[in-house]
Amino acid sequence: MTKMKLRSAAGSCSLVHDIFRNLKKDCVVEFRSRVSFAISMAFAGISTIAVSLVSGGVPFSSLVQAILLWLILFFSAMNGLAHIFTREEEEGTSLFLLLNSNLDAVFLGKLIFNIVFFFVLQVLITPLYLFFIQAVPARPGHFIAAVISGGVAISSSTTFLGAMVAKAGGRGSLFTIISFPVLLPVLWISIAETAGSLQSGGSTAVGNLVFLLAFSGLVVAISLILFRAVWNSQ
Amino acid sequence: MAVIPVKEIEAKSLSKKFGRTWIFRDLNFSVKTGSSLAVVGPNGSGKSTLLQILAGIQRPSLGAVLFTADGLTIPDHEKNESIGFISPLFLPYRELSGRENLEFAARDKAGLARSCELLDMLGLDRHKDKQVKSYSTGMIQRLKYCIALCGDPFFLFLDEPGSNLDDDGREAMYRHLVSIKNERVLVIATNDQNEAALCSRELLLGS
Amino acid sequence: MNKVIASVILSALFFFFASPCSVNLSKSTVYLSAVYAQQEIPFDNSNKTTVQDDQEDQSVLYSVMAVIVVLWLGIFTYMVKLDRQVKKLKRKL
Amino acid sequence: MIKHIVNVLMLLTIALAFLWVPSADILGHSSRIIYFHVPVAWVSVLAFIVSGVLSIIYLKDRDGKYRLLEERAHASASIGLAFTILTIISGSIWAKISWGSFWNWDPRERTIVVLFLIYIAYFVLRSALADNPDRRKISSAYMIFTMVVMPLFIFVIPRMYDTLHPDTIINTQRKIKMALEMRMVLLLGVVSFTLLYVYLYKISTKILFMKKTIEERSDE
Repeated sequence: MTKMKLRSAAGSCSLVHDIFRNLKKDCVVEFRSRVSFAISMAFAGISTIAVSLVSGGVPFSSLVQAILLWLILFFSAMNGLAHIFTREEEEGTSLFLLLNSNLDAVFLGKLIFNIVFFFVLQVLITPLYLFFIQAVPARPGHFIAAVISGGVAISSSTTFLGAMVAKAGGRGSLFTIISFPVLLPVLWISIAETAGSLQSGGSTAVGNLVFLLAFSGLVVAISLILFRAVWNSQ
Repeated sequence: MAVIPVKEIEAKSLSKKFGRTWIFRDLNFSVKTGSSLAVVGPNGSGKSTLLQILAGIQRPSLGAVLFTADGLTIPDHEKNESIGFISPLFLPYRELSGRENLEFAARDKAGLARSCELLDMLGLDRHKDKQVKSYSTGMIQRLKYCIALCGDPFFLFLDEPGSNLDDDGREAMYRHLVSIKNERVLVIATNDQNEAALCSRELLLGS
Repeated sequence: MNKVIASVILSALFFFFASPCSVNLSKSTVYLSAVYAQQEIPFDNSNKTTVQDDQEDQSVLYSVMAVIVVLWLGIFTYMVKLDRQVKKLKRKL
Repeated sequence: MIKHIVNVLMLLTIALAFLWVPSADILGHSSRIIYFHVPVAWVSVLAFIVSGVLSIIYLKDRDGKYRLLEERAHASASIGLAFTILTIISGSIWAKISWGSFWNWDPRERTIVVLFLIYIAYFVLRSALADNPDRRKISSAYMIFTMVVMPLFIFVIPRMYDTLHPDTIINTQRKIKMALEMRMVLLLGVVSFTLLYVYLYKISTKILFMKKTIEERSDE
């Protein structure tokens, strides 16, 4: 009995080609239907402004600043990062995707899209946040490194979970419920690092940053292995 | 290719059940190059499911599907590239235009050129660069036909290809199908009699 | 099946209520009689015979026991849930 | 057979924990909780590992050599959830006794809460997938995903916030310096609770197989 091998294009060079094909398609589709992009950005912006409005300019400690920043980023991620997969299920194009490119290319294309999307979101939100809480990080380099590595960790682990949520009917809250336990340590570490960078004393704990990137690497590896089980129909 | 290899798809005691009810059991048939099979039967008899299993999208509960070229089993990635599939569940991207959908589906330039040509033949040349959002269902069906054929597939699994097409669209599609079916393996699932008449053999499901 | 659960839990609970009244007593017979002796307040200090933990506060022991009883009640309810499922299915079989 | 071993061992643990073992120097009698609290925590982690391994086997063997693997992983997960809840409750009561506050987020409590959240997420996902034919594959994929990510937490959490958070009174390593007897009784406790887990697991599997036979019988 021939083992029912799943759909995979030949050779690695065409894998890269496949990934770009998927990435280009995703970018064009997301760019054309800018609704979801706008909603995520608006959500992040509004929660930033809400935080500073509610706090009324009262200065809080660097730890609290870091906590609030990462909560805003976490919930904006929960709002926007599953869309790339749930759109495929909602519009019924997942079968088209399944037939035309191999699963790894599909996943990697969407992973890159999510990382870039979240990076853009961070680039827009973090300065706004710093402006609103009038905080200037003591060590900007460390601060930026912490924010970026935390963002990469969040977006790379939630991509795979987005695929699961898409198959499960794509209700937003389900995405938050299943990705929170996985992201908890990422949030702890990013908050600790960002707080460290906001304060004047303290040193850059490179170990934490390395952990965040190693975490993303591990999570991407696991997701690639398990993606077959999730995305391929029964 | 001067000599066309005899490719064949063979279903061995295929059976499928959803939850606890058996959709079909112990289907055994094989379709060689040049011959074609029409899968007919009442609604809900598992025609679409059978086609998805043949196309490798779904896994059968029991039995297997063998793809052979001159008796040798075709490796999977090669097999995946040589399958064309149409089904009501299969939708192109609405934000992309007809041509962009084909660009995504075609693996190489030649495939893209061939399918654009086919698109013009089916009367979609004026709408090629408009977003699929603005297409009618008939136009989407023609685009789906071009997408299925853009990789020059050897195995064609068409689930109600002629659905919501108007007369000349249907007529153009059938004419093209007849012209290409003798060097390909063709399986059509349909309720429409003259579509079934295109094929040399018939398989009744859900009896 | 359910008589097994009952036996495990009962014996466990029995040991609980007996043991805290006389920690570190070597012979079990002595504390068994101690248990029967106090009818109205099972845990008063009067029967404390061990020297080693006289300054030990009795309340700590109760809370230790409380924790373990909570554990056991949790396990017991889970077992009863399983047991009821088994019974329901047995009837159907 | 396991029933009897479990009964005997459990009674032995209770007896020894109360009658024979010397109380720890700092904690006094409240240290006796260790012989029950730690095994329960261990069982909740064990149940998590077992359901992860079962999910891996389920995904590997696509031609269905074993039956009801994913359901067994689900059953093991429900036992794990029950024990995690018990660990949290007994842990917080113990914390109340020895540290005066019900919950102060020391590293072990965080690990257990993360495990608890993972169980909740697993069950929510599994119920959300109710009518999806790929339900079993997706929920086992989630279980494997979290099982691989979980060990990272255990290394990460103790190092967390140490720069900004005062350390708790007793040291945060899992094992307090323990005399030989204490370690033996703890081991006995772990063994008896593991056997209790195996016993519960066997019952749940029996239930699953019974349900299956009833289902099949009602089909014909």
